[in-house]
Amino acid sequence: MPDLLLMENICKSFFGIPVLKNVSFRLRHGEVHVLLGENGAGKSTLIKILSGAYTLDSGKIFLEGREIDMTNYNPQIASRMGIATIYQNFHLVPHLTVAENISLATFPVSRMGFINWPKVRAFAEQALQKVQLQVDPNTKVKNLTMSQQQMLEIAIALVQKAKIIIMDEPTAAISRRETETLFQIIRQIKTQGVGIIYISHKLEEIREIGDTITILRDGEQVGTMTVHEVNMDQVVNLMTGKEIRTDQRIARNLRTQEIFRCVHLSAVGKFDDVSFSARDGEILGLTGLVGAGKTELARAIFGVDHFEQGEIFVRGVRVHHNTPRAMVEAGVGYIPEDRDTSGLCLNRPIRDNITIVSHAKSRNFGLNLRQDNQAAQLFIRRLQIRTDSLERQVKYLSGGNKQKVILAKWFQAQCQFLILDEPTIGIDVGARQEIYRLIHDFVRDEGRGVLFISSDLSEVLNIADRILVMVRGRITAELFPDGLTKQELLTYCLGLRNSSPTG
Amino acid sequence: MSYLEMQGIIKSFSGVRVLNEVNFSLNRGEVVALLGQNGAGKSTLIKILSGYYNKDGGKILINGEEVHFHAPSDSLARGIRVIYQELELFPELSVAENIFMGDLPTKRFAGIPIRQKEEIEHRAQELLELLGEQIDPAIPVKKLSVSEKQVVEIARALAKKANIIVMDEPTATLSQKEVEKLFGIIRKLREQDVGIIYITHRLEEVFTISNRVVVLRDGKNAGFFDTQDTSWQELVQAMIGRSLEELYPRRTSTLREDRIMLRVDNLDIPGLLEKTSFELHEGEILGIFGLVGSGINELALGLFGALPIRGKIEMNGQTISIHSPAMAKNLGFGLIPADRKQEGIIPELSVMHNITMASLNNYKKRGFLRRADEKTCVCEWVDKLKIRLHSIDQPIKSLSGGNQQKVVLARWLATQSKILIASEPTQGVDVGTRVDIYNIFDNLAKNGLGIIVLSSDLPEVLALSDNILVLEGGNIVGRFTKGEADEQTILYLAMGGKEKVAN
Amino acid sequence: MEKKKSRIKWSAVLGLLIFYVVLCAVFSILSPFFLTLKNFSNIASNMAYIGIMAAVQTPLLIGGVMDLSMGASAQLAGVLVGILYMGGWNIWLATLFALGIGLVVGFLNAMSVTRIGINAFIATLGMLNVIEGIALVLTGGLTVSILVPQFQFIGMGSILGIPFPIVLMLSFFVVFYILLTFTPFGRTVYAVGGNPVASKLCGINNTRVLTVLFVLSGIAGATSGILVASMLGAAAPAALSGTILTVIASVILGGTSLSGGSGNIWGTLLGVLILGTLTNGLVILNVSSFWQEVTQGLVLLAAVGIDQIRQRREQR
Amino acid sequence: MPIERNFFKAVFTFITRQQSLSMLFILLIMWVVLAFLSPYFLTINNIFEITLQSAVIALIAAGESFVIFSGGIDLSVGSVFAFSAIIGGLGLMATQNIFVSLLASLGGGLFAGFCNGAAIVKLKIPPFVATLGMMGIARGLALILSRGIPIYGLPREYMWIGQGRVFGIVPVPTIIVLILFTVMFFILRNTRFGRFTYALGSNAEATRLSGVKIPPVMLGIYMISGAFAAVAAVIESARLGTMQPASGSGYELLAIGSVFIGGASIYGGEGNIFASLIGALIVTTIRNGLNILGVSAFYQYVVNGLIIIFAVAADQSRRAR
Repeated sequence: MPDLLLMENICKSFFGIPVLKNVSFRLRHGEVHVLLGENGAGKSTLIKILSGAYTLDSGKIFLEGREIDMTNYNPQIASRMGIATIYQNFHLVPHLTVAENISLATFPVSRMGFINWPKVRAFAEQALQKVQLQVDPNTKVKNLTMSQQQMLEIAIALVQKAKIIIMDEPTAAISRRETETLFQIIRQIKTQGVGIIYISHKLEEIREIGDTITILRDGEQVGTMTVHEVNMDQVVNLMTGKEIRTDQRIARNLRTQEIFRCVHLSAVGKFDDVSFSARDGEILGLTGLVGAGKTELARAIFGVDHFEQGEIFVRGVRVHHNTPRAMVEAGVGYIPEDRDTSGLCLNRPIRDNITIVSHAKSRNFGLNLRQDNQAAQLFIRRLQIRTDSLERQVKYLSGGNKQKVILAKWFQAQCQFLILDEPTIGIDVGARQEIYRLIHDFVRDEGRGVLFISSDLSEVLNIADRILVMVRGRITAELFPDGLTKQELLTYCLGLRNSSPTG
Repeated sequence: MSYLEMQGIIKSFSGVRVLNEVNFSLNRGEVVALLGQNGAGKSTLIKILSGYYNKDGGKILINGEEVHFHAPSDSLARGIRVIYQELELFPELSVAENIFMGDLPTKRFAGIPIRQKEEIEHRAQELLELLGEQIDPAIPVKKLSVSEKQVVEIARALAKKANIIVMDEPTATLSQKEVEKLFGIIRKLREQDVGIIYITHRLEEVFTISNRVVVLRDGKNAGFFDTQDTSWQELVQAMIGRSLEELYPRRTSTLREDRIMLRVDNLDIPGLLEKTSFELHEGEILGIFGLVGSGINELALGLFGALPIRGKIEMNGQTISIHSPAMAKNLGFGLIPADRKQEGIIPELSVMHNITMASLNNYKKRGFLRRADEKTCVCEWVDKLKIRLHSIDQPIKSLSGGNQQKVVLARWLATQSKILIASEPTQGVDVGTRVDIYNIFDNLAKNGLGIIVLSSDLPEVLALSDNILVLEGGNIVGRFTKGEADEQTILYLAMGGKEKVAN
Repeated sequence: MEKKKSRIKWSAVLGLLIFYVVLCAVFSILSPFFLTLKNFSNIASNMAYIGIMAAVQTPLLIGGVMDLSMGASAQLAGVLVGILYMGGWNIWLATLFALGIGLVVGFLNAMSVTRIGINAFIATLGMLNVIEGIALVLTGGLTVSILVPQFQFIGMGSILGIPFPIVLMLSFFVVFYILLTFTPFGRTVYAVGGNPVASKLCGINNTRVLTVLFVLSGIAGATSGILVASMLGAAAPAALSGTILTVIASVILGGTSLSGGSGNIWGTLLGVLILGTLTNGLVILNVSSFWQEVTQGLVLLAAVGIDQIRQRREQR
Repeated sequence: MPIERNFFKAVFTFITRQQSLSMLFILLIMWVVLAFLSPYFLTINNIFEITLQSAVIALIAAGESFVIFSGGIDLSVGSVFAFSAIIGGLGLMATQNIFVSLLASLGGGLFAGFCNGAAIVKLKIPPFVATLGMMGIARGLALILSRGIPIYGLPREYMWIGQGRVFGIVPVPTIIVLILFTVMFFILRNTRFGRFTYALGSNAEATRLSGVKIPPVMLGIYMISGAFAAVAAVIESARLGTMQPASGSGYELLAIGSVFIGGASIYGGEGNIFASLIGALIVTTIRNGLNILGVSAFYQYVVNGLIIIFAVAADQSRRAR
């Protein structure tokens, strides 16, 4: 008997950035296959390809041994072929009844063209029984609890004769007890030969319900194993990738051309005689204790505050006016430490925030709303900003997504040198990884560089190609992260040691 | 017997000992580096040596003979010369005039007769040549570079027949090349049989130039070393009192098992926190660890009445209800909020007003504030917590982050809080102050306060707490006593893992 | 550092004082009638009702809020006294009632700001319309005369030779100075304006502080309305509608920040006096009264503009 | 029946989701109620009368909308209104040419707006204070230039702007309002200037750090505000046949009230210019309705005030949800 589903060598990139690299995935009948990975690892992209929301670049998909023709593949075809997706936010019509929702796709119609209500009802009862959901088919869906709605979705999938059910974090919104019920159902539908792709972060659940695990990291498949043969410790390691640091450094392609240079910058009481240069393709780390003058330096470079002496060159051309405006025109971007107070227009739509820099640079009077929308859409997808609409006001986004919007705004304006001041402060661990990845992707393109400012020593050690240490307003050391320990770096930050900085 | 001997020097400011039986010695022709963190007492020691401060106890011997310095002039007369960071030169006068400033007869002060001028210029030239410097003694000092000014200061010291020269961070404003030149001069001075006390932060310099090292810490001697026989690790350990691996202080207090101060039973904050229960004993530091977004912040705010809570709270055996911060305050709670800028300080107001903001009623008499009482109390706390400031009337926004945090801490100590809730107490605080805060916590616990530290800094929680709770997704997922907690398990739980990691 | 900071605070008041002295000097050179005790007591008496309102507006602005309805409360209070007296009430009872209404207005403002959470500017803007309307409705838009000798004392009488309006105004300033500087309440006002979240987490009851301020503001508004009614012997329903902007202008002129958290009540007094003296001096010089508005506007702009430039320079 | 309740609830949530919609709803309810109360209200003539009466406030509110969307406030519009009327009047007296007069009015408004903008951008004076100062200056200048005497004797062509009717029924001011609001709507929505106006109101620092040149935007905003005050002044002068130096006092509060009734946020960054039009219509309808019902016109202040408070309170509670 052929496998229920086989996805082979799936590749997918968005705008030249690969998000899935040769991923293969196999699902057997009656198997719960867990898809694991940090945010941005490519899980959802893989799922969306399977459900027809995205097209793939290359690779093959076989359903029960038959290759699916991917040229015209779309969500309708996917659902007709028996691939059902149960998303975190349910795709139910809240104002309709349970029965109506169940029959929504295939409303049974009498010969006269009227809806056959008894049949709808019978159909519904049959479906509800499959998931042992005891609700009145005439209740409105919006009156159901979260878990009931979820069960209902599963029921709908089952009556539509789904062979594969994809569950995207199904337990995120329901209580522990409801989770138990869900697991019971899952076990039951497994016996009917349905394959389940289960996405979750909760290792505990995976133990309980999963049969097989596939782990994705940075779009690559880093392991597939059965649940009882793995050690959860190992899973965590694979997911977070302890080697992520070396990965990043190997992947990066340092070019020799200088992209940014500042010479003898001084501002009384803030920093003194700061000179450094950054190369094309480089992530230049700047660290130091709180109060060492890092933020002041960044603000002065970008022209937010004034400095008394010194010169700034971008790609060898001196920037004469020390204002944010001039820096933006020269291709420099700045992401301030306090996102909400100086990085974002909180009650403006995401779209306006993403496109503001390119509008600032443009000289037209009017603007083309459609182009704006397209540009915003592109970056929302590319940076995987989690939002339901590009009109959503930024204040409703999470910290990580807000930071992505700021990144998007500079990416969109094709900024070449980006100054990031504590870009991951107040951002949770998962989103942090995504931000690192985005920064990493940014410098991969020719002609771009990053100044990464952070007080978090391990962060700097992980991401930077070269580290400048600032102590009381002066750059006292230039270090390379290879072989450097956190302790050593700390001694530099405390000003206990210094090494001669570059001019 | 050395040329200069300082024995058992004691100095207190408003009851706080800043120097505690410090010994120091110096021979002629020797460079002794005086090393210590900010606030270790270096500058106080120097100011006693130079006669600016009177010592409270101890002896100063020069050439075996006890001396008493009542004013700077006494010290100068003994050939002790201090070269401060801010140079004390007269910019309009010539180099030669500056060098011989004190020796110029007063009548020549306004217009110097030409022959005299030539004479002093000649003598100045000789002195400068002795130091290997080419500076025209006739030009005004304001035309010199910083390092040249320093040379003039040194020449002035030599002209005064100084036997001991104290250099207070002489390289702070110099470039690498100028530093080398300075070292050359210091070597020459050594040949002239001058004893040099060299104050610095930089270990590299210590190894280059000094013969011996004296380390101060918290106003006490922390070590005497011969430069040849020591390593920088050893010096660092002496300076910060612990090896770099453990920046955290050892707890000296223990909780009292029998005295439960606070019992929290099934605390709920709808949507944010579920069924949280714990106990706090007298003298206990309870650490609550959680990642960003785990609910630690909300727990802190909820306990302090700033978020609506449900559940039972008992304090000293009596059931209490907390509906507002004002109520919490009256019950003896104090809160150090996580977001210092937004929730902690009132930026425009003075340090004093910020400290007394929560305890205004303590200084009230017939409805009016007794500002003298207020001031006394503030000064007391400023000294006790070693808050570094110029004046208690200075606006709090001009302090460093660490000192601002101490002010917030002082605010609650001034209200005589019994239970201190500290949310991320060391976020954005520099290393030195961090250690101070830990020590303060330890001291408070010793005095019977109950302290709840909610933090996302795991080493901090591990080092500080008697008991540790782990919070994840609004639930307590782990409880540990000090001994049984290990970093890996806690982190694993905090990230949503459910079972103990193997190994 | 610390010295520099306190210098900034005082230099604002000092600058105003110097400006005021220069202003007086110029006017006394230009006109012999200006520099007389009588004239100065005139200036102060005429500005007394503005001063009273400004004295309370200052802590409001320090507390981070603003009361635009003050002038309207004044108007309503004057009208109420007149109408009630005509309706046969005892004049003092009527006065007391008017003060009570001021209190109620203040309380309503406080409720909509603290309980509903409406921005103070809008809440009091709405209230301004409401009470102005009520005053117009009550009188039908006509002026009510109140000619009662003992009532006239408030506006015309004097204590120890000092006109009563001046006494009243100065006592407001002194009381609020003491309140702001020497009482816990005053301290909390600065905290609430400086950082409301932090002050709440200090255990300060922000709602109560603002409520007290608004109630005081309503009472002060009513007081100055009664004062004006007594001075004129009549109350007109639209007489005081524009005064609120003069009040706010004099507070800002005195160096109180619009963003809350800092301010000085003596600066406000100087601001009131400067605006009053300017008007008086121009009248004495026979300059068209039309110029008064222009000069007042220019003085306000100049004062705040110079202050801004100075602050920016200090920051460098 | 539960279904019906649900239906109303759904409609209610839909309407209350957007303040501008709920205000439109309130306006319609007002009209319906007034139509029941008085047979005169819902006549074509009276409806046009309302649009005519609201034109002046609506235009000032349009300019004020720009300022409030950008996070500022313009208290000077009432005085600038009188100032530009008088400038126009003087121009007319001097040349007897209507176009010169119109240009003079517009120039006066633009100039006042420019001064406001310059004071805010260059001297960094907060908008509240800058326009408070301008309020006194513009009023004083209007009085000085006219010597306090109203200007009479406008030519019939000029009066047509305020009194004329297209097709014999649609008042000219109504048409002007519709055209200008549409233009401004597109400027806010489809130009960089409009985008920056909102961005400035939402977060000026972030906007500056995005490389936007703030001074020209700021100047533009306040000049638009001044220009609209001038246009409103022309229409009122033309309607009344006179230019008065004391006119327009208190209009700033009516206009600001209209914008807030329309649902703009006091902190800037949000708002719809047509919502301000609805706000102005509500304010005018109250006055017109009270007139028709024979109630003292003074009540309109009370109702106005209450509407401002309730509109913002409703907005507040919605945001809190």
